[in-house]
Amino acid sequence: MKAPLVKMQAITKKFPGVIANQDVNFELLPGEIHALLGENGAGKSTLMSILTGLYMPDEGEIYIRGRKTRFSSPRDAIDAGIGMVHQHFRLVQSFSVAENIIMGSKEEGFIINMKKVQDKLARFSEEYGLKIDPRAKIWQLSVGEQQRVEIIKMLYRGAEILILDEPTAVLTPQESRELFATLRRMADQGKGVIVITHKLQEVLDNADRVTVLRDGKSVGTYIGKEIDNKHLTMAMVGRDINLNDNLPFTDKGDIILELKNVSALGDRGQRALKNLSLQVRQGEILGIAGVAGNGQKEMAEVIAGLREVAAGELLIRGQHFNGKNARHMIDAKVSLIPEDRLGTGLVGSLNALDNSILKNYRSESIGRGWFINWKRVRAFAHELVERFDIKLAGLDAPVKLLSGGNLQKLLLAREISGNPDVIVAVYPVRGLDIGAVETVRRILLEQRSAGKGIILISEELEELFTLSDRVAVLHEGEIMGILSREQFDIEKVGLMMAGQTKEVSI
Amino acid sequence: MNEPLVVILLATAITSGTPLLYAALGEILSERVGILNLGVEGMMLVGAVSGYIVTVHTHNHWMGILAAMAAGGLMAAIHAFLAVTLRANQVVSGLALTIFGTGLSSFLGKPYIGQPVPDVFKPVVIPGLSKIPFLGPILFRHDALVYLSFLLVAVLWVLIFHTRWGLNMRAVGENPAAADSMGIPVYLTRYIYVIIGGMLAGIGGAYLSLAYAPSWIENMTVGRGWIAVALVIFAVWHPGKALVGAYIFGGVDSLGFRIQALGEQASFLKTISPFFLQMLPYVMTIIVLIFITSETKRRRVGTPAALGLPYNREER
Amino acid sequence: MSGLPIGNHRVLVFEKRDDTSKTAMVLNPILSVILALLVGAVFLAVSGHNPLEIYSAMITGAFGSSYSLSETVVKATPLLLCGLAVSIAFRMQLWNIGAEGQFYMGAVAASWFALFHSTGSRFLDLSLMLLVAFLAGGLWGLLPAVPRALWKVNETITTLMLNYVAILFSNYLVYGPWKDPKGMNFPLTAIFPSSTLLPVLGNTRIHLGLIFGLVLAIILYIVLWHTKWGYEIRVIGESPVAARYAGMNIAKNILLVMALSGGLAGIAGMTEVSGITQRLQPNLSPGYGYSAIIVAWLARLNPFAIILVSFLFGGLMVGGYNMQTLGLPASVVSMLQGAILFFILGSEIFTRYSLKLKATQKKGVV
Amino acid sequence: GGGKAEKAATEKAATEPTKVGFIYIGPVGDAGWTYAHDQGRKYLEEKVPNIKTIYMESVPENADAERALENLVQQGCKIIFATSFGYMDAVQKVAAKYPDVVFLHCSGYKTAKNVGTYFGRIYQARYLSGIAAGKTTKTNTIGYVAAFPIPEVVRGINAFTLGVRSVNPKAKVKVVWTNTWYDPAKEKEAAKSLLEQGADVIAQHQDTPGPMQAAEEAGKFGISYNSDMRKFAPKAVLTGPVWNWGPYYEKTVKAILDGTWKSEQYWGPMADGVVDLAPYGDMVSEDIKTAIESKKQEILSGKWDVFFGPIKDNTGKERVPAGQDLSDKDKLSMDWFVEGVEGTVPKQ
Ligand SMILES: Nc1ncnc2c1ncn2[C@@H]1O[C@H](COP(=O)(O)OP(=O)(O)OP(=O)(O)O)[C@@H](O)[C@H]1O
Ligand SMILES: Nc1ncnc2c1ncn2[C@@H]1O[C@H](COP(=O)(O)OP(=O)(O)OP(=O)(O)O)[C@@H](O)[C@H]1O
Ligand SMILES: [Mg+2]
Ligand SMILES: [Mg+2]
Repeated sequence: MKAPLVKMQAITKKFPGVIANQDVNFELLPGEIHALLGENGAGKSTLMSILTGLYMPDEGEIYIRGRKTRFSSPRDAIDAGIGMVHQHFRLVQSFSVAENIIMGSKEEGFIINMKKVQDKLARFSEEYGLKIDPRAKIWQLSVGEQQRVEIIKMLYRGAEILILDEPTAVLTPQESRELFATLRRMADQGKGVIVITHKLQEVLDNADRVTVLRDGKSVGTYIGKEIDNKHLTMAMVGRDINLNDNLPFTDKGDIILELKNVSALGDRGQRALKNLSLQVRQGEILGIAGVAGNGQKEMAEVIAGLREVAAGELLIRGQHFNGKNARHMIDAKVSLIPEDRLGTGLVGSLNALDNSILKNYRSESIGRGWFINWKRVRAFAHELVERFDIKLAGLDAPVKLLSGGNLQKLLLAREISGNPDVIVAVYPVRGLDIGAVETVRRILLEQRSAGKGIILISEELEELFTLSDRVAVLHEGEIMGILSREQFDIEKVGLMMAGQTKEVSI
Repeated sequence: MNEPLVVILLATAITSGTPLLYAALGEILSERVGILNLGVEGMMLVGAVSGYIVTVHTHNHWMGILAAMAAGGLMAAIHAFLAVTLRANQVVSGLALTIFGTGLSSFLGKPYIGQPVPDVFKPVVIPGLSKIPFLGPILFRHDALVYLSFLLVAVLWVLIFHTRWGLNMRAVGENPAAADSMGIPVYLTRYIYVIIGGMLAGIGGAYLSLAYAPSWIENMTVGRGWIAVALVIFAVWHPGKALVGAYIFGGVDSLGFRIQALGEQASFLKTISPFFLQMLPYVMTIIVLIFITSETKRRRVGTPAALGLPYNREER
Repeated sequence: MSGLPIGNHRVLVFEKRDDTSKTAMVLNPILSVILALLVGAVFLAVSGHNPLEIYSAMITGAFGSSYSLSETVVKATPLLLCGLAVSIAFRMQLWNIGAEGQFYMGAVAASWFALFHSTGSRFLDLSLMLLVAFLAGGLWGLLPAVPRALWKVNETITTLMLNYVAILFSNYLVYGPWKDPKGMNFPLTAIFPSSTLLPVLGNTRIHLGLIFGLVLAIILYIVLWHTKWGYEIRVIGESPVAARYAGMNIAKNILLVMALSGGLAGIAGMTEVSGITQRLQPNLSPGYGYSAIIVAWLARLNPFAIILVSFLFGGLMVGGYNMQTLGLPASVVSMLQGAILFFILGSEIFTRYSLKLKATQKKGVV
Repeated sequence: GGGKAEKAATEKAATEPTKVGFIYIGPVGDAGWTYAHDQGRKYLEEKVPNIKTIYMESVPENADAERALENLVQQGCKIIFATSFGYMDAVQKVAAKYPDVVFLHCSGYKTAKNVGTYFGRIYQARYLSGIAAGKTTKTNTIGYVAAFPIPEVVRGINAFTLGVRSVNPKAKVKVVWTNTWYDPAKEKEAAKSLLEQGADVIAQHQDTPGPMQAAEEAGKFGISYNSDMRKFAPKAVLTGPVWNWGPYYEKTVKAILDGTWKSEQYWGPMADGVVDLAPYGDMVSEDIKTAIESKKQEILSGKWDVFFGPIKDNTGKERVPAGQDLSDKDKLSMDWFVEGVEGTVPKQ
């Protein structure tokens, strides 16, 4: 057996109030893709941050290529050949791709010749099959492209140990496949790859070995080929979860939401939506498939009154809603579950009480006239927490301390409590563990049964196919086609997402 | 003085703008790494008095400048310690630095009151260049510190936008977490530039006490530190634009006196109260700022994204 | 690196506490003031003064007698009003450092009313002065709010610049059109008619402005924590994106909050002319608008804490004068004030973090 | 504490020195107005036995002034000098509360039983300095850097101009307002603007040597103010009006201690030594010195004063008829310029 690249022994890391890692053991061999699994908050990111010198462990030892090592800063880890793509990208938005890649490095000399650097990077990225324009500014890039920048950053620094924290959460199936192909090539060159993910199928398809964490402790390490979905789920959450329920039948009601030839501008002034038309009925989930950055965000914002309709019509219950703002849409019982839970959907530094009334604070039920009745708010928030089984330290603690799954539950709970007629859910399960995913799916289906019209935006076709009555495919702001359940087909939709075929149906 | 009025005005704009320029450049460095330092006024004063005292003792104005830099740097180090290491509120820390610096400078200068400066910065007419029509008399009849400030603007421009250090510096001010994970020492970088920033503010102060109005008079900066802070935003954190801004400010300020002194030629202007003439630079700053803002919004450059925020690696 | 190296393989690091420590919150300011005073004492002793004598002068000067207490309250009143003013703007992340200018505009408006429009009825006069001062200060706050709301023009600078404009404008009036015709041409307006003067407490200088401040602190507290508008302000301040998502009108709130902030500072200006100077004059404010920023921050923008902090800060300033009478130059007084602030600020970290000794990971291979 | 101090004061009343307090508008290091007063305080302490002086500097003319005065009283001061105009109301209020403390207010006009005012006829010295300027100018243009348009400053400009024109009727005086007492750079800039307009002598009513330095750098001349500023601009400063408060402080404090003092509005002439001229610069010719000296004798004798008619204002209107003097009240509230001054007193 080859000597391990990385060996982490009995790592313990405490944060105020939580033990993020307790006696964790972890090992990475050269040439392997090693998956790291666990529920939200299990301590995966923490363990990897320790390996990259970001956090100092309270206890435990790290061996790199067999030698005991202590990192006092990320710089030491970089020097030891460790590179990490963080869950929350660490990119300077106002910098160009090239600037982000070379910052902190001494490769390019003191005076930086940007032209030269850009050419060099263009060649470099081509070599690795990760195409990117080195001149583009980060804020101009889609999430997928930003991730590519992160990966190039790591490779460019000559990393031998690659860590990717939930890299596929923001990628299309095709992109994910490409990514794993790239990672496999890296592994074949003798590098070690660690991938954190919540998608079990990916793990089963690609990982050589799997290490599972639960509540900060290591549960065990398994050989990828020898384990199955069920066992992994058991290891992670301690019970079996099956996500592939059959979609029950519901009666479809009237058309509740309709977009007629809607066009809208994006943040950069480009035409983000082009003549987009669709209809949603009561009791129906309309899935929206497409590669991120093809107008999903803009579409959701148009419906929520956060973006202007440049042309076309927005109809709710047959009534015109062009030119209405977010507040009108809230009053019209349209609810948006935004992509960005913390920041847009919830305010991290405010507590659960404050966050629970973000949408309905104006209503008389929260307090008469100008005033807020905190007693009622407390009762209301308490009820949400109970009903949706949200785990939190207390109603008065800032919600940024909540885990991802519980944040999403709180957000959903609040939105659903407003009894909306239309729900637009944008990537509602992104980054959630399998247990949380189950909860979110259940909630959405309950709402469907209750006769709501739901738009579900997702990048995961499997999920869309499981939950949607129909799926519309978006490409560059246009609808390439709308498919009904019997027409669902991964390959067909994949081609439509890539803009290759356009299908006019229903 | 047989130069046309425009030439004189532009030349004085440069001299009266120079202390502002130094201080603004210093603040640009500090803010570029994400540290807002509102103690400029205090650092300038301490720089002014230290430069003065050391010049009185050594009879060498360059020693004075070195002392001013050291003093300004030390003052800035207090702010850096509070803001970077102790993660204190930067606004309050800066205000406290101004209060402290005002007191310290008066205290240090007390025994020297009324002593003239034995060695002052005098204009050095640069032989060939000063003969260039129009530009010559505007640009090349100043003291060494003015020439040095020209150089400094160029150096900082190259440093900030075209070197590895500059890239690291900007990264620290924009996103310290990203910079940190790329191996850039965030704390060290912040300390370095906040302190260099203080040194430049020190020179700005010493320019007043050793070149512009050579003498030590308590509180002699009279608010110029605040103007310098304003200039930084005006200049969108760009050394070249800081130069333009500083000179505009210096120029408009002395323009008021010129209008008054013109006498009968400009009698209609003289009906304007001097109080209103003095509002001019402030009102102009606001107006220019409004124009600049729409410009920067278009190009997405502007405030360093992490300005004023303390950084802690293990916090989220 | 985030730690201070101590000996071999050991560093001192700040570790975040579970939640902010209440004891530390109370104890820290006290300890830090004591520390600052100790450092100051060394300095004083070295420069040939008796620290004990000087400190007792400061404390008695600020709190030692009913007179000095009353004067501390007098000083605290404008600090309180201006502190409330900036705190509400800061809450929404609007960096209004223009309270100084708004103070002056309020004073100017109140003076305009008192000098030229007094009705002779005290109640009517004072109410109307309060109104015009609020409006004038509010307008002055609104001025930078408009470009901020429309084009995101940085309000820190515009409010700062408007301070200079307001002071020059006030000086223009005092040196020009509003000069007291019977005042030998000196730059003072006439004394206000008695119906426009705020009632004072006994033979102190504590005036009704204090009550305004206290009442406004309560109102502000209620607005912030018990009204829907206050809720909006807090949400916008914490996350404008979330606020927009929740259907809040951010531009409108920027205008409203800046107007309110300016208005409160304007009231401070009104109480100063109507309660203390009884006329408009140059140098009306020794920088209340700027000190208020410190006050508001030390009080963490909490209206009730602002009451307490402005009282202590007022004491620091009033006591400072007393130190001068012992032959201490004004400069040393401001040095001490600066040092005390440094220590209070520096110690604040202990409310959020605790200091821990940790084994380091030494760089490289062991 | 205060209580202890009071008790101690009563016990040792006989031997304890009398405390004399001063409040200053600026820092004692301003090299100008406050500096001059502080020199007077030191002189006083030296000349009068068994007194102790204390001072407070940088006391703004706002709510703080009253407290500062009160503070001095509580420190046991029996005599208090308030050295800026803006303290007037505060002095009145505090004086009313403490009838056994004597207050002396500089440059104001309100008195009371225990409040006297004092000031010096600096305009006399300004007139004399005008003679030096008038005889020195070649361009017949003299610049005057002035702080604020208040009567004291206007009076100074007029006196100076009368002095200039008494020896050089063709000369005119250009005025630039800075709206600050105290900003060396700004004052210098103002002086430079005057030099550019052809002025070859710069006079100032400012507290810093900035204008003198401007004159020095331009190779021109200057008339300083407040104190001897030759060290800042040795080649430029001809002379300048200076304050010399010491003798007045000595005389007044002695009178109060003797019990002979009575409230008065004292406006000290040159003869009392309150105001004087700074020592002449090396370049000042004998001719100029004699011209000044002879006029000075006239002023000292009291037979003639600066504002004796005929005086016209700069619109040509006669303000003082021949053979008459301007009343003190009119001098103290002057808001017009004499003939020869270019410009107007900023309009209402
Ligand atoms: N910087 C920090 N400060 C305080 N607590 C932290 C910090 N980082 C992580 N934690 C806590 O430590 C625990 C582990 O967090 P971590 O981010 O490692 O989980 P994870 O397994 O990566 O979860 P996810 O799947 O949601 O990314 C959580 O309870 C989290 O709240
Ligand atoms: N004046 C400076 N301005 C900006 N960044 C600086 C400055 N000085 C040092 N740094 C940054 O600090 C880091 C270390 O600085 P330096 O270039 O001195 O490396 P070093 O300490 O010599 O490193 P090594 O140990 O690898 O040789 C670099 O990332 C550099 O970018
Ligand atoms: Mg994670
Ligand atoms: Mg090195």
